[in-house]
Amino acid sequence: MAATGQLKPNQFLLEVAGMPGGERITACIQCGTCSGSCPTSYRMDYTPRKLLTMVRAGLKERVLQSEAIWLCASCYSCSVRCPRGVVITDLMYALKNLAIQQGFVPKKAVAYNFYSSFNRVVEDVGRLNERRLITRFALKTDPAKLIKFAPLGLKLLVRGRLAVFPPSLKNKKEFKRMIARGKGGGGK
Amino acid sequence: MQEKIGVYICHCGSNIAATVDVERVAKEAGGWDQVAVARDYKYMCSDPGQELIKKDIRELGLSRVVVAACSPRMHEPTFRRALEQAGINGYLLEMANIREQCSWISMDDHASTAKAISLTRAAVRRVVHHRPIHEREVPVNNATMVVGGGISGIQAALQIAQAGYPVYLIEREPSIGGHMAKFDKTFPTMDCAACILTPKMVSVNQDPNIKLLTCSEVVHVDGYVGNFKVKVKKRPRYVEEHLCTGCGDCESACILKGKILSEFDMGLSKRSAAYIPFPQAVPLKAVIDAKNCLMLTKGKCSKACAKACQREAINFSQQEEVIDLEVGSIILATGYDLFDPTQGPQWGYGTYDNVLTGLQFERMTNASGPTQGKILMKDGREPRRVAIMHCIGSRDENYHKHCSRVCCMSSVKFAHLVKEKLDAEVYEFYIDMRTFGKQYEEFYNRVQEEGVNFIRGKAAEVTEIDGQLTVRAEDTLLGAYREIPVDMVILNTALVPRHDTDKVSQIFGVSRSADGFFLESHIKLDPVTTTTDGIHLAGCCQSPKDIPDSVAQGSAAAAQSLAVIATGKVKISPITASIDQEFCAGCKMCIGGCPFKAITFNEDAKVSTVNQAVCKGCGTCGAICPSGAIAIAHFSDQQIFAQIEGVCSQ
Amino acid sequence: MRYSYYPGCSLHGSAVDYQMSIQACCNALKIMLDEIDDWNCCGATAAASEDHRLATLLAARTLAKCSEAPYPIAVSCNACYSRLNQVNAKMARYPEIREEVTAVLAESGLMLVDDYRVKHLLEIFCEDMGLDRLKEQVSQPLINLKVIPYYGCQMVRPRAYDHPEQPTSLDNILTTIGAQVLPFHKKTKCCGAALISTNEPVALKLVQKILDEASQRGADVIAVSCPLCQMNLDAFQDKVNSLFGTAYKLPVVYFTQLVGLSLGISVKKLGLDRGIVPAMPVLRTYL
Amino acid sequence: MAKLKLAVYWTAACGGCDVAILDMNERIMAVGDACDIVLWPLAADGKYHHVEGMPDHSIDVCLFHGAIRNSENLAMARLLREKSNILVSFGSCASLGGIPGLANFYSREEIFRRAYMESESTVNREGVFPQQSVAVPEGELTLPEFFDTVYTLAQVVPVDYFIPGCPPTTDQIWTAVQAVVSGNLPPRKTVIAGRKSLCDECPRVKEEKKIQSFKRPFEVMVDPAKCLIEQGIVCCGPATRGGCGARCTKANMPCRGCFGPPDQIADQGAKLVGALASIIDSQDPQELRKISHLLADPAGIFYRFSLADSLLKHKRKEVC
Repeated sequence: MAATGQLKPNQFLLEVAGMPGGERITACIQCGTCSGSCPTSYRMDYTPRKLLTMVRAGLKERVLQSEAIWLCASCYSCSVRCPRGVVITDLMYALKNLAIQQGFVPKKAVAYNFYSSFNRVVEDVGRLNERRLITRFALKTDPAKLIKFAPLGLKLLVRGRLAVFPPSLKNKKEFKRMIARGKGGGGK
Repeated sequence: MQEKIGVYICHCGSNIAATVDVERVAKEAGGWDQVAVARDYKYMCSDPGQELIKKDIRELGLSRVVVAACSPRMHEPTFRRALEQAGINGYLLEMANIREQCSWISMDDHASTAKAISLTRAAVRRVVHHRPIHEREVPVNNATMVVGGGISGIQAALQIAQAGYPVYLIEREPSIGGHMAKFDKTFPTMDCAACILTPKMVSVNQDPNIKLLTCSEVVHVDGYVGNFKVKVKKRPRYVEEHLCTGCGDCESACILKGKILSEFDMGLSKRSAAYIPFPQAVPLKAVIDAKNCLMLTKGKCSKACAKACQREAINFSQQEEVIDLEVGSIILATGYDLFDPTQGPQWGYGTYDNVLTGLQFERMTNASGPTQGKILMKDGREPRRVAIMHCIGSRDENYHKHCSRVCCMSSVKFAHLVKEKLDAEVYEFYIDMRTFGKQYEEFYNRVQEEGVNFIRGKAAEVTEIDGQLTVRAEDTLLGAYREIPVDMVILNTALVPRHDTDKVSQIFGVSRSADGFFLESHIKLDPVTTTTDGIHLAGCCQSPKDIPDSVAQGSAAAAQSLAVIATGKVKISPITASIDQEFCAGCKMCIGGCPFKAITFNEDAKVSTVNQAVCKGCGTCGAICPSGAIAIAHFSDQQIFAQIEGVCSQ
Repeated sequence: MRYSYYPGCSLHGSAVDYQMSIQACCNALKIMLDEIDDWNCCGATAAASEDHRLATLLAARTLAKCSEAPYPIAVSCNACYSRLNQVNAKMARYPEIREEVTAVLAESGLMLVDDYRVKHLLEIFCEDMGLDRLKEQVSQPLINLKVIPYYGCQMVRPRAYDHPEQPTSLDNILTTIGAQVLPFHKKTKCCGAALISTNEPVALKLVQKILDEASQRGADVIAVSCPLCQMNLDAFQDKVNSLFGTAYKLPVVYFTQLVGLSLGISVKKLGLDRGIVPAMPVLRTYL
Repeated sequence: MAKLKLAVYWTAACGGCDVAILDMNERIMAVGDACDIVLWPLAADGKYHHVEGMPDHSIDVCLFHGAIRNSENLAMARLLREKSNILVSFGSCASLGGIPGLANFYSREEIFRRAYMESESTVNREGVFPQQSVAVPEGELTLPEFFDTVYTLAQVVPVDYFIPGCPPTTDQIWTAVQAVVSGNLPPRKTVIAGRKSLCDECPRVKEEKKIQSFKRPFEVMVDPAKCLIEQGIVCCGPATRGGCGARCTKANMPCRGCFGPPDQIADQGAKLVGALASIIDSQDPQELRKISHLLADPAGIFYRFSLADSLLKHKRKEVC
């Protein structure tokens, strides 16, 4: 027998629709233009279109644990072509935010660790320091990466493309304080 | 003077009563000055509702009536009639709109009720100042002008002509036939388009009641229902129609033969500068293309066409002429344009040779088309795999939001034609399959059985992978991304409003809906008339349609025009402006302000006067007149001030 | 012409050659770039992926640093351009977020104005300066140099100055300096820069497709307008070759390096000797 | 026949109306022959108690000029109404509010601040403002109450006839005097002036109107034969009652509207705005805005004499 009990509002849908970029999720007509435009959808466990309909079905765990959201390259092809004006790229960002905030990402997940290493370096000195990023990222995931990166690093160094004295902000303390005040609950 | 006013508050089912406390409105109104009775009722517009008013007029001797209900556009005529049936002038009525402007726009019961009371009070204050006024009747010109000679215009013209009345059929192109003349087969029965269209085109030519003007465009419309005055600009054909036999000798002789892209073949073939538009053209007369003809552009040519013409029909000195027509009603059947797919480079049109539009494919499969009906790639080979893409420019906020209605069926038709003519794989990419018409679903089922691959997913992109044309899409039923290699792509493009719809809407004084097509009076109950009396719509200028619907609307528009003719006269609203000669000081401010050119100046009396037959009662002149000499019947300052006071007082 | 200039982190690091060529070109073309005082990282895709508040704040802080300058903001990196532009638009669209950010910035003595004009260098060259003026300055037209114009994604999407599918600004600049611009379908296809550290195989496949069409079309060089595209297409060519068994050897240069060359600026000043795949062999004829 | 008893009184006005009476030249003698002047502060002395002592309806005709600005004006209006058989609202100030009525664009507080604090010639370091009552060693001194709003005479007491004009023409005054003396009176409430708007008697040639810009008279070489509005000059004639003989437009100056609107117009300024706005020759909103900004002081132009008597009446009060 079909479910006849009291209908629960789809909290997950409300949550996603409430994030910046999530507003138009209910406008999707499931045409698949996004997936057809996406350069990485061929590798996704769920295509972008399917993720949208899964959010609308309230399948929170499956969506936030999917690999697909981490394969988005932020190229916005889907967003400019969507016939219903859904900014799918921003929706992907929203899903990644939720996945991190609510602990759906495995500790060793590569993408998550790269983003968080990047952000911690930026939060620390205000600008990106490529050497610190690689070091931090490798230690979090696989220290062997350091060795793999070495040849490229060397080539860049020889061509003067690795900063010897990486730049940082004048008033780092003030910057850090501001970031701590303004950022959300995601990055710890 | 003391009036006896009856006030009637309508529930409109729950449309009004759900947010407005109608009983309270009636109770309040009952206590107002000069109100003899105030009632609320479930449906005022129903027969018992109207009967209630009539009974009160007869029994209580009401002298004025206020109905608080929907927009006056909806039911003002209904209640006016009720008043007249009860023996008092229909213009002693005032409506308060407590639905569209009140109950529908608020969820707040308290505020809605308060507003409904205010609006009703305003109507009561105003109605006191109403005076009986009378509609006038003017005779009707029994000729009709049909603008556009596509299938719906042809249908409308033929029906009116059959009824025995004169018709002017105005066509911009050198031949009538419209888009349908370019088609190969028509769904769902797969009749040949020419076989069913040509007889009608020939009838147009032969019917003595139809005067066909080709190469012509309407440039100005004046007047009003029953009595329109129209100016038509007729471009020169450079061929004397009464001499030309359509033999085609000029076409063969033209030194530009095979040099100019044929618009009829959608650029897939080339023609001469002197040419016959297509073999079944009506009128079957040659025309000279003024944009390309060397004689007409450069003044230098050996004039091989003129020499070849044995009837000496070619006349380079023809000039543009302006023809004045007088007609009683007008049918707009100006059709549609097809969306230009180069707006979306991702579809590859204009980039890749073998990406065609649907209309190009129609020409290609047509036996009289550029390839004699063979489906061929640019290199002359037959395609082994063909993709058909739906919704190109339709259902897309980046281009046009509306569904073009015909593309699902024409796409299925294309698939069938490919299957019929070639041993090829067909992939059809759709969002939703909308086959809603009579025998349409059956046709879809038949083509499914022919082995067409229907893929539910909009094709996102046409690209080249390793030299192979490839369609990228998601098969949404599989939930998988796919790249499908094909040899040919057919883009089924949106039906969009004509590029010059804006200009045409201004000439005829008709409005447009949000999608850009012409706006009908009522989307459901009056899809053929416009808000301008006597101007009717037929075919795709109102919204995208297939052939059966276009024909049906052509007939419906003809019926509307015949109804105007049949009565022999039209009623003209008495709500018009008039100028009090006592007060007009002759400053001439009003004259330029009238959008209908209804005001003229009497140089002897030094005063302006309004032509009542032309005046639409818009009120512009009344607002302009600085000396207060212009009054609009039913909208005097007194009436308006009383209404404002009614809204503002507590 | 004067701008508040936002170089972005890469231009002080791995894209120092882009920075050198921008400086040299803009000096020659009388475009004044005032580097924004104490600017910070735009957050790129990383901040937005983890925490939209952090991402907004990072871009907003840099925007706020420009509040008092009356000039438009010039950006050289596609990703930075996209971030600043989008956060600028977001401030207008979401009043609650704007309020939040305004409060945090205020504590550091910064304030936001209503709307910032954020412009990519390509727009500045094509619209503000105008290509006629560039043409007048060209002393060494790059005749016969076959160039692929590669825009990448974030320069043109989601909504920006040029067409999101088939942009033309870079084409026009390259044509103006005398180069032969090759038709290129993958002008705006993603190079996978955002994935190169997180999913290398997927990213390399994207790089390979771009290099493939470029080499099939017979390109001498690929011209880019973004440090991330440059790094991805240039530094990872070796890896692509070993993974796909190909032998691409396509120099990937910044458009400003080519413009500089056409203006007669020296190789050293343009950093043209700093590419991983050396560009000098094909460019030598234009010195 | 006994001589008619005539009173002339002056409230918020410039006094020009009195001068207009004197301007009748030798005809003033005829007035003197026909009337006993019982009150005329300009020409003869008179005190409040003299008027108060008159029996009711003992004055045959009272020419009352000036607007009602303060409590003294109001008291005199009421008093003279009681004492007079025929009360004539004389001149634009009494009939329409006139120039004093333009003060209705400001509140009493704003007027006092400007007059007693901010005006360039004022030094008032202590910030002293007029008080209605002040105690001095000699006793209490009082001043009339200054109202927040300027009223027309007809707004405070019933009026029998109106003679508009700033000032009324001598011909109008003579017509009125003749009517009273002969006892051949028009219906009550009649405005003694023209019925149509000024354009009717203005001799300038009028064409269909389209204007590209607004100009002030000194900015153009005025064509003496052509309608001024067609030359871009804002002329209030179209919405102003005629009867003055178009003296201004005949002298190449635009009508300023001193006769007020003809009977059938409710609001002179609004009518002028509506009329002029619809003859600007442009469809472009930006251009329209630009052209309309060429009008210097639109409120002052369109409501110069009629603000107090208009539908607008007063500056909008801030309601919170």
